[in-house]
Amino acid sequence: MFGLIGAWYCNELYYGKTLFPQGSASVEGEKIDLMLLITIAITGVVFVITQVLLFWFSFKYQEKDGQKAFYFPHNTKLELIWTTVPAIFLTVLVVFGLKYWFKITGDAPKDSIVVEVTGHQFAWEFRYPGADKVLGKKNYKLTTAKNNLGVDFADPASHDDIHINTTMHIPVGVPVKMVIHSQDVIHDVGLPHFRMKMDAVPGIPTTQWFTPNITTADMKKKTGNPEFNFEIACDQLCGSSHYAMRGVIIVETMEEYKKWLAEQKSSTILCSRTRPRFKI
Amino acid sequence: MFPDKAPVQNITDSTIKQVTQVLPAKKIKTGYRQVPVECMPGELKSKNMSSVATLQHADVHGAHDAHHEHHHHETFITKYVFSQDHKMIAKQFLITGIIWAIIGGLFSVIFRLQLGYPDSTFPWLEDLLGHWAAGGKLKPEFYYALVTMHGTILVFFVLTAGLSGTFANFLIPLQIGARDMASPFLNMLSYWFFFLASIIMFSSLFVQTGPASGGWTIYPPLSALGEASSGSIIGMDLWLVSMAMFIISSLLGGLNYITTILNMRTKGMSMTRLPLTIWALFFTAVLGVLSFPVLLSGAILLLFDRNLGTSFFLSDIVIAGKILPNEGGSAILFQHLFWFLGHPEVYIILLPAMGMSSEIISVNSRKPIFGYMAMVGSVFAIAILAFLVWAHHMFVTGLNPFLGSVFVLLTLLIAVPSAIKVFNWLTTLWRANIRFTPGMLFAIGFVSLFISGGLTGIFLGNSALDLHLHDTYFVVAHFHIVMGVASFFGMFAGVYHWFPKMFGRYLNNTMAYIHFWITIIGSYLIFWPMHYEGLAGMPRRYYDYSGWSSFNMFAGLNEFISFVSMIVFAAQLLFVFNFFYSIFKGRKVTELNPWGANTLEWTTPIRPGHGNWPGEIPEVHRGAYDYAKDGKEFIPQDVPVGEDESKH
Amino acid sequence: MSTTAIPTNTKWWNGGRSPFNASYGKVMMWYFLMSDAFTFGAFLISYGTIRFSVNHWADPNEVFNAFPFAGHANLPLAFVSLMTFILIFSSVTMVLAVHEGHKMNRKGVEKYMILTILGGLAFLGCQAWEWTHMITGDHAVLVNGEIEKWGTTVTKNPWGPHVMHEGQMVSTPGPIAFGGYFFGITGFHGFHVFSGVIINLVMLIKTRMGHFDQRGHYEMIEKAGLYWHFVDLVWVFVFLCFYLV
Amino acid sequence: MSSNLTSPEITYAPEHASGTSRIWKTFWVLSALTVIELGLGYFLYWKHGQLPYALTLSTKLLIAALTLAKAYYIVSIFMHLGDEIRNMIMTIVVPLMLFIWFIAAFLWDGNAWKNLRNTDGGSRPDKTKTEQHQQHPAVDKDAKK
Repeated sequence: MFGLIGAWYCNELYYGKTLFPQGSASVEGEKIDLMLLITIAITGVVFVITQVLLFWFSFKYQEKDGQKAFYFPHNTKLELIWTTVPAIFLTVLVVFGLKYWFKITGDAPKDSIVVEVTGHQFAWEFRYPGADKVLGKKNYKLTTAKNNLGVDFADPASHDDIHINTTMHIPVGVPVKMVIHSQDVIHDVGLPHFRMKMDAVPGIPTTQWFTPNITTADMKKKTGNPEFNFEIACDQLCGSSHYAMRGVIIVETMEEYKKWLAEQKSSTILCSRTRPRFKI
Repeated sequence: MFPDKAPVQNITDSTIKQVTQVLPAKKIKTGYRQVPVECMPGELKSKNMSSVATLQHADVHGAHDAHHEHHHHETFITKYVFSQDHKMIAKQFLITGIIWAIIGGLFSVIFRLQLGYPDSTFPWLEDLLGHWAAGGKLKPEFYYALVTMHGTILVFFVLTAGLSGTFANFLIPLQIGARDMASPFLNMLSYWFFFLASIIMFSSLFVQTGPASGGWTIYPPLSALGEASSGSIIGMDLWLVSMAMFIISSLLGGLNYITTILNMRTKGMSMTRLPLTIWALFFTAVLGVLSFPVLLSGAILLLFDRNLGTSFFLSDIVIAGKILPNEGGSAILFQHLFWFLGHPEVYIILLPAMGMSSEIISVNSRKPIFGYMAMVGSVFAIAILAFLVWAHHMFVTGLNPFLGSVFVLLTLLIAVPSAIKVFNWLTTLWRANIRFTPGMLFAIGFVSLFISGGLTGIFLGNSALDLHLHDTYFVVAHFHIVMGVASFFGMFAGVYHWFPKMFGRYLNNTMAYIHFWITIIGSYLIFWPMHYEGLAGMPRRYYDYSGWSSFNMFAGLNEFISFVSMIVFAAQLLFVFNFFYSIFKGRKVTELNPWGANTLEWTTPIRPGHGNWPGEIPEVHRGAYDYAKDGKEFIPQDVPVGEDESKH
Repeated sequence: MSTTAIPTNTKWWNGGRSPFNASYGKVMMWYFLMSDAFTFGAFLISYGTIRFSVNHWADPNEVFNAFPFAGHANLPLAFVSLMTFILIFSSVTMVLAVHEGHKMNRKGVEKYMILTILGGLAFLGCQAWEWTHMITGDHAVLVNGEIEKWGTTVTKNPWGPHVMHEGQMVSTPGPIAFGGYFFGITGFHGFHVFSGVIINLVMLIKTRMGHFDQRGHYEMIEKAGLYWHFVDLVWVFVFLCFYLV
Repeated sequence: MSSNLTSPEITYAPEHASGTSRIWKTFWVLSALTVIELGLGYFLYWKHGQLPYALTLSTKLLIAALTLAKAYYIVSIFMHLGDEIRNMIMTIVVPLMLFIWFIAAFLWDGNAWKNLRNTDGGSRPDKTKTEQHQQHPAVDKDAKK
């Protein structure tokens, strides 16, 4: 009983801080929120029933003089009931879960914007494909102090690519597809506001897409916090400064995004040598 | 009570010595040593050849004919140090486990200090940890080392070795009616390999560059490259070598447990009459024997990657400005290998607690466990499913979505046998006559925690939700409740329940009740709020959250959690005090069967000697849960079935 | 050994006896082998996984085509077939030793144990030669536009795809993981063969000293035999994974 | 109890076959299977690059099946598992079924990594599918220099 009151109190106190009241900042995240609520409802009911029964039985059937335990070794009907009922509820959850899972991990829509995200100890870098909409090839063996992503400038597609540190700009309402790389250890692009997450693995590119549905500016108004920013948190232990591996996402309107993109310089200018030499 | 109950006897080692010294009197020319019944001392004379055979069997394993004398002149060394008696080995595992638990718990208190009070300094930390806490503030490197060691120590050294090492060793021979383990010698080796692993792991705490700090899951490349983290230099090699020793220990133990349960049961102890504890320990051992080798393979490959320049787990890496030549390996492959062990491992931790709680709940409810066969079946189902679901720890590693969906399906299937178990426990309590011994309290606490932690597993097993919740505090809360605290509750229940059998004394009840209430309330206060942090997406394994606008609103909550964790830790020290105090000063046990339980261990003398039963091993005539049957309070397993006894 | 002597309606699981009619030692050996099968399984499955994750893999017929004293003759699969037959043959002698043990024939056990040990040593010798040959070999590889001479090691793999270079086909570097897995897995198998030889030597000595005659049975030989056959069994799969496909 | 039991848990003395003919028969079966495997291996070697993919794959699967047959003979006859009672056979064979999912899931994911690498996380078309010679990406880079 005390436990339940405690749980309810706790809920009052912290619900406000869980990001739920803010709503999800992505279209896909809203579905995850919905599923989360359904799961919480189902498990919540089970939780209350079983815990109440557990403590009630413990209280009611304490040892008393003259009380005799009831010999009740098994009952097939009862056992079948509580095998099938959970199985049915779980099937419902699995069906919902997998429907969203396939949608979210499926191919990104054709019109999505591609951004390459690269993690290394302990920062995030981003690369936009530029006007040709194709990312230039990379080869980690070409990495130098200046060309720190190891872009292969022999590939013409790389010449108009745009390379940005720490802060990623994306437009609202358009699917964004991230191609995720890591240069050293496993990192993880954690997007708590968008309800998304994907590991960055050295040697195996991964991918994740989502559709932001609210701009940073609107979110500042909604939360009443002028300092608000969407953050990228590294969610996979990656070394001593893991806790400080922070990236920022600025969601803006399409016009703002296009304007911002036009102001950025392409990678060729950033890199003085086009063919760095490297030996194995 | 029952007429054929053995009277309280003062039979201990001396009687056994007497018995066994007679055995080699006849020199055998061919075949296994056959001991004619005539040469047994009078009280042991028996027409029951099988139990005589099993009796001599026990010491045959320990020593051959020629070494027989040596075996039974026990010195301090052979009795307490290199003991081959399963009960002594169990106590060795338990005490080593308790020492590790104190160390591992202390680590968590230290890093909770950093999390709860990120802006404060604690000068005494510098005295304790030296340069790792210069100026009284923990360094991030050491914070991660503490987190890693906390996980490793508690998962492997406390809740695997300390839990199933203790209770499998102690209970298997006693409850199935065997003189000892199938191979007492390998059993002893199992403990000493564990001891060796402990020494190596402990020594890694003191190396210059610090112990392993890549998390207890030691994902490469972080754990493979010294450049990536100072904990991945010598500390990681020591971690891997220590784990290899640990795996050997757990294999030797597990093989012994399985063989003993299969081959050494006393007459009449069919598999369906085994106490649930034994079933749980049996499947625990099966899980260990089949999954630990896979971790061994992973650890060997990782050692090669670290020291020989191979590319099993490394590919396309630029680190500290250096381009590594490794290509074609896969960092995710290690995670597959790790979790092929790692997932069964959580059941290796949990199943013994389940088994012991079932047993204790039934004994103290004075009622048969509800649905014995369903309980066995669900443990079996859990054990099989445990092998099939490992990749649900890897939903966000770029796992193929279709492969992922199979894992979702298999994972959520586990909820069905778990639900069966929960409902069966509840029904066992229904219309019972419950005695609130400390063991019973902890067993009920186990059920409560198992429900709470199990339900959150449904969230995490569903891959779409895992996208949001993976690697957040939700996960931390989930597994701490369900496999950490719940297993600890099972372990405490077991210790409180079987302490009289282990040491012939009771633990102090007042201290036990204080221990219980602080621990259960404290555990909920620590881990319940963590779910909220997790729902907010707050990542685990962060040294400091103050720089994050998304997570810094939980600073007050973190302080609260840290504060409670210190209280709970103090309560555990109370238990440790109670434990060691009661070994020497506790109230003495004066009756053979203090809990009125049915299982065979209570038919031995109060302090059984080497060989467990001074006379012949009792024959078993019924299942372990005939409580409240036919108006009798309880009917021990060795009581023959009466003529007018009802079938059920 | 036939089991006709055993009544069919025995209640095997009722306790007081082994449900398998086998001693604890033999049961334990079987379960140990099962757990060891998972160690080897994990190695071989890792190897398969990595092989599935790259576009090109070394062609075994090209890598393993040498034979001792045959110079540069191209003899794919020949040497490894010899190794396979050596191991199968030593398995046969082992099972014959077990057979003699059942008949309590000490001389027979000794004879076949010696043959088994010789087979094991011959296999280890072959493996040593093969390793040396691979590590010290020099194969022309096109690296960064220049021809280099490489042996096969855990960090170098000269067995990549072929390209045309100055009018002739040359190899390019292949996936590095090949060497690691080859030396890792055959090495681990070789380690098992080696420990098997040691176990068999101990058994031979114990047989000579008459321990088993005193004990009245040769079950230890049977257990050592289980281990030895397991080593052969693993080789069957190593042979499949590295040399045949 | 008969006197030649090796251990007290054994309640019936196993009868041992007297002849060695079965052992030698197994030896010849194993040798024959190995020779067939080698033959198929040489078939793949001589026809290298000329066979359709499906035929190469099915030959390899056939070799794998032959290997399983060899394993069966070794375990069943040399290791005498076939002579043990059914209980024991089942406890050994059933856990090995775990290997099915173990192998399937691992290889499945390995293949998924290949696709991710070849398409750079799905951001470019997979060239290896159209090229005649499948090449390792690392080699691909080197060859171009």
